[in-house]
Amino acid sequence: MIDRGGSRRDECEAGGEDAGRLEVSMGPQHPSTHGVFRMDVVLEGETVVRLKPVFGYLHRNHEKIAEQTTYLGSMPYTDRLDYFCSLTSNWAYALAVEKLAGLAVPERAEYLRVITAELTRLQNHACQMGFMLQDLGAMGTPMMYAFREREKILDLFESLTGSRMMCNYMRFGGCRADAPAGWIEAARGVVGDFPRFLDEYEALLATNEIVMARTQGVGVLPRDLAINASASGPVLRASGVGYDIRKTDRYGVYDRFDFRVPVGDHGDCYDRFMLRLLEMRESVKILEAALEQIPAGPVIDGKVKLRNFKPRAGEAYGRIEGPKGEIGFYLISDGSASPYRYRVRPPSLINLTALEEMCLGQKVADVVVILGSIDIVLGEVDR
Amino acid sequence: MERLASIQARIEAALPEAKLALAANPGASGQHSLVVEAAHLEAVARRLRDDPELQFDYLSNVTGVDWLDRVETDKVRVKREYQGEEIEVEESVERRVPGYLEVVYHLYSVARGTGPLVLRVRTGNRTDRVDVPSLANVFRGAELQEREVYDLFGVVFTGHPDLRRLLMWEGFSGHPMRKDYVEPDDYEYEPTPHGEVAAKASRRYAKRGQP
Amino acid sequence: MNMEGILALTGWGGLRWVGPVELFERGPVWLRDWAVGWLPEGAKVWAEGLIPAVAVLAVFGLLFGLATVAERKLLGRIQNRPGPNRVGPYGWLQFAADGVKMLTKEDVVPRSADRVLHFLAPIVMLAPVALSLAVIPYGRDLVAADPRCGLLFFFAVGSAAEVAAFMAGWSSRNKYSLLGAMRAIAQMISYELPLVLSALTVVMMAGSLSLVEIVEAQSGYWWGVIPRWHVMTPWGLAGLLLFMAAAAAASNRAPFDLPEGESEIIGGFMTEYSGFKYAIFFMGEYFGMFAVSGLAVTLFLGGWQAPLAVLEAAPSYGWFFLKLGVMIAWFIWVRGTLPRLRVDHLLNFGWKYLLPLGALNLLVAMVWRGLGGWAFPGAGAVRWLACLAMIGLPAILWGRLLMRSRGWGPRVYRYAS
Amino acid sequence: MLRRLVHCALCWTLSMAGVAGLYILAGAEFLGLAQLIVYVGAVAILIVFAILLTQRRELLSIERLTAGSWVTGVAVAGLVAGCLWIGLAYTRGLGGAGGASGGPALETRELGELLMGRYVVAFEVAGLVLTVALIGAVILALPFEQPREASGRRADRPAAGEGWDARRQGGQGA
Repeated sequence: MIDRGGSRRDECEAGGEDAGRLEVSMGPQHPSTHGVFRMDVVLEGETVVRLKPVFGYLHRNHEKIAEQTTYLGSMPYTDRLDYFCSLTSNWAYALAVEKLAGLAVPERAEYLRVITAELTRLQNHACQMGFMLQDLGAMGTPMMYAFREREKILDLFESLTGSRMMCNYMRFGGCRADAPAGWIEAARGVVGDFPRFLDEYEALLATNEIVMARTQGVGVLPRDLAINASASGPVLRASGVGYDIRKTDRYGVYDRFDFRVPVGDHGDCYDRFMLRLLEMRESVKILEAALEQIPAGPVIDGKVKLRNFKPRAGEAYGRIEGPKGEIGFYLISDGSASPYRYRVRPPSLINLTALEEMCLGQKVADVVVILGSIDIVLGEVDR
Repeated sequence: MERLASIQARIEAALPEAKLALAANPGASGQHSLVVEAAHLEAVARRLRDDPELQFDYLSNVTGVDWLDRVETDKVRVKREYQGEEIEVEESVERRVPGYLEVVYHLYSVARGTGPLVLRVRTGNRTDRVDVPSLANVFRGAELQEREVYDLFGVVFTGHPDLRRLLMWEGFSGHPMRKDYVEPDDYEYEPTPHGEVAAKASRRYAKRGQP
Repeated sequence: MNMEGILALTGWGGLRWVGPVELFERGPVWLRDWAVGWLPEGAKVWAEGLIPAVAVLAVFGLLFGLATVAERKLLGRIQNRPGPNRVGPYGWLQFAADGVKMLTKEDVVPRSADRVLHFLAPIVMLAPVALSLAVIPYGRDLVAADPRCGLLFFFAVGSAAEVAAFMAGWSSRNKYSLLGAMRAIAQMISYELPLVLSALTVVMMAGSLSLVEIVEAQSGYWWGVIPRWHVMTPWGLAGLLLFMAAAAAASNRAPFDLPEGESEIIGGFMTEYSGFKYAIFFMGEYFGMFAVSGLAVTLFLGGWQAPLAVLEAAPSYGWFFLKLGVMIAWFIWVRGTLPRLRVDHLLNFGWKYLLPLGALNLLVAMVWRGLGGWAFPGAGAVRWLACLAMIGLPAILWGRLLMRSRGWGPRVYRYAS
Repeated sequence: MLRRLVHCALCWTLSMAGVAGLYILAGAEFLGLAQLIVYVGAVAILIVFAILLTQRRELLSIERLTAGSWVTGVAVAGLVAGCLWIGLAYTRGLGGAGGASGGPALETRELGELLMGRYVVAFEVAGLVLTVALIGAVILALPFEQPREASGRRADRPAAGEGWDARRQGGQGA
């Protein structure tokens, strides 16, 4: 378009770049790409006219590794997909295997799964909001507030699973261990305190003029495109689609809880930001009910032989509503001890499909905000 | 299965030339699938999306599966002459079943809350007839996932707007998720400027009188 | 030390008995005169210029170190963490460790950089800022230079910072640097205007461009208790707020730190700087913050004047630095609180909001002076409130209107059925 | 010699700062500082910007000077220096009379009163002319053509809110 010929050298000699266009490679060592992620951005002035995401810097072929190990062997690897939400990844994988092998889960384990998944959602959303504010240039303060809350939840995870981030807690047909004594009460305390943090966050940020100016009308993802581009999770719901797998699939025991699905009408960064806040409020409601109702009983089906686990031939796709969106596992079994095909449906990657549409015509400073509002973890994007 | 059959009937009624086949899933999940011929894939997908009764508007998951060439042994009874007399013996005959690459689509309906509908399409073989029409023009969500399948399995999606490798780097040869892929001893090795840098450094050290 | 005072050196080596109040107040001047008195006649004129320069640089150099630690500690408190607490007592010597680290780091210059400009840019950044510290009166008779156009001098030398930012960004041959330089220039040019305009109000009311005279114009008290600082008038209050907003932008401080914008363009024009040069940029930025804070104190907060008559016993420079500290704390607080603006918001804010309000503030100041003749009971309060409404209401309404015209505002969310 | 135009512009800035210094030494403090603000701060940056944003690449580097241009340059420089020297040498009281130490330096206040009193018409007309020039420059700088694709979406992709598929399929889908 404004290609005026001339060699690269001339351009350098002329001092600086083509005045019309500037090609900037954002990443992989950029402070706001949330990991080793690159975007080839073409700018006119500061306006983005082209953006190509480049993936694969963290690729380790997780799927190939899983196809070479046993079913149980890849459970710890799922922790490393989205290292912020290891428990939901665990659950999605366990759910797919349970579908594949036709296993039932004891009720207490279902409750524990709901509790850990919603706690994961709380800490993921809180951190996402903190990171997004960090991308907006808020000097770490919102992030530190979010991390303060996350610490409490990670402490809970630690006492339940023995690990803070790589929890590796779910098993096929249940959970690895029952909650230690006093854990439910501790969780109740954390959940009870959480709304205060949400109120504080909302009061400080939701009506902040700079936050509104920076996020409203920025990175709009229209409803049609959101569905068509397979966006999921808060990104999809911010675009006005009230689609929540917890409601449609009714997996686990989610049908026993009364919660609502907030929906945004604009599909911009502010909607995605606020939606996470509202979702956290609903999660708190689920958690309060689940911690109240949790029954006694075993946490794992004793008949499942985890050591030499060989489901019969067949295939299954299991998905759950992870904090970042629909995380699914597609498994094909050929009757042996390791899956013939193991596929992760990574919400972080697929939510990036429409990244270019969201960024075109915006300023370069908005790109990092849009990326932050999508909420990606590169461990999952690149697998 | 019944629901899938009715979907099949509905699509075949709308698109008479497209022949769908049911593929049963022997496992416990009960997720059976429809096998579509590659030539009609795009039309079928469009129909699935736009049909007011079906409205499978959400392509959740696209993935590839590599089915290797199989050798199946059939037992046949043949008559053989043995020591002058003709007897009937049982013999196993090896039959080579050609392998293929398969692309699996998981469709959901956001409008109706139904799903998953599993759609499968198969390539002609694993070597030269590996092209499948792209669904990126029907479902934008297929864009990155098809690139991934192309990258890791080598399925060529015709009509894809930007078919490049997704996860592996440009210039990488081979498709790592294929079952017969042999890993190189060292992924990391590639010609780097390191040799040049080292040579430069050694020149400099030589000047300073060091080895 | 007896109660009447102590033997002190006054003037050119003379000795006399003075009280402690006078000693602290006049001490720095006497010290200078005493030191100058030892020198031969030809060197005296040089020494009289150099001693204050060295003193200013030393004081602000130390303040720079302390301010970096204070900033980190205060940000830490804002963010629920302790901040630096290892080096020295309560971490207050952290700046020394940082300084040693900075100065011993490798100085990396990109291969394709324009070496000369790359080298000069930090100097061009720091030198004018340090110059602008010369005209600020730190205490009674405690000013390095008092030109007749002190305020103009301040802004004139400050304009070199734009050139420095451009030099740094262009010479680094880095796209992020270039973007940062463009942003820096656009921002500095846009915000110089509101900055000057809000200072102009003071000039108009004080009737002088000399900062010393501006401070003297603010001496005295209303009813003996309320200091006659400019900030105590409606136009002064509005002027201070406008000035601080523009000053934050002019000194690249949050939320206007776009030229550095570390989450967007890495480090802006400083991306390719390391080691000593980076330290100098950093120092220039802090000196700029001190300079505009000092100017704000001088213009609006009464400079070195004490807030109450009884407190005038404390040395005047003490009051100045106390107020300066408050200003710096304000900058740090804002930095810890607000997200960053976007470049087009920034320019809109400068041109569409600060500039009209600055012009309006001039008008308000005129009205204030015009209403000075009122003599009925309660006239002071009516005058005060009328002027405040004249600037305050447009500020609020215009801000609301600008926000609404973009469709920005709180939202209500629905829930899926 | 300096072949990069940016260097030249920066040198020009430097010489303007030098002129400002001369003004100040000559006692015209206000004029000197105004010179610094206007030329060093604003105009220099505008020039540098104009260079950066100019679409004509050939302007950006200057050909190496030939012998002829050297001669011309030196001659012009000498001429200017000579004129200055003659002017200075025949001015009475060079070396102190006009300096900051004394002499009839114009006070800032008087300058302002003159500009707003006796010469107010000229001052305002100059201001008006400059404003007109500014508006003219803005009009000239406005793009003539339709806004390029920079203004928003990629040409082959639909704008926000439109059906994604409809545009891409030429209207047959959705």
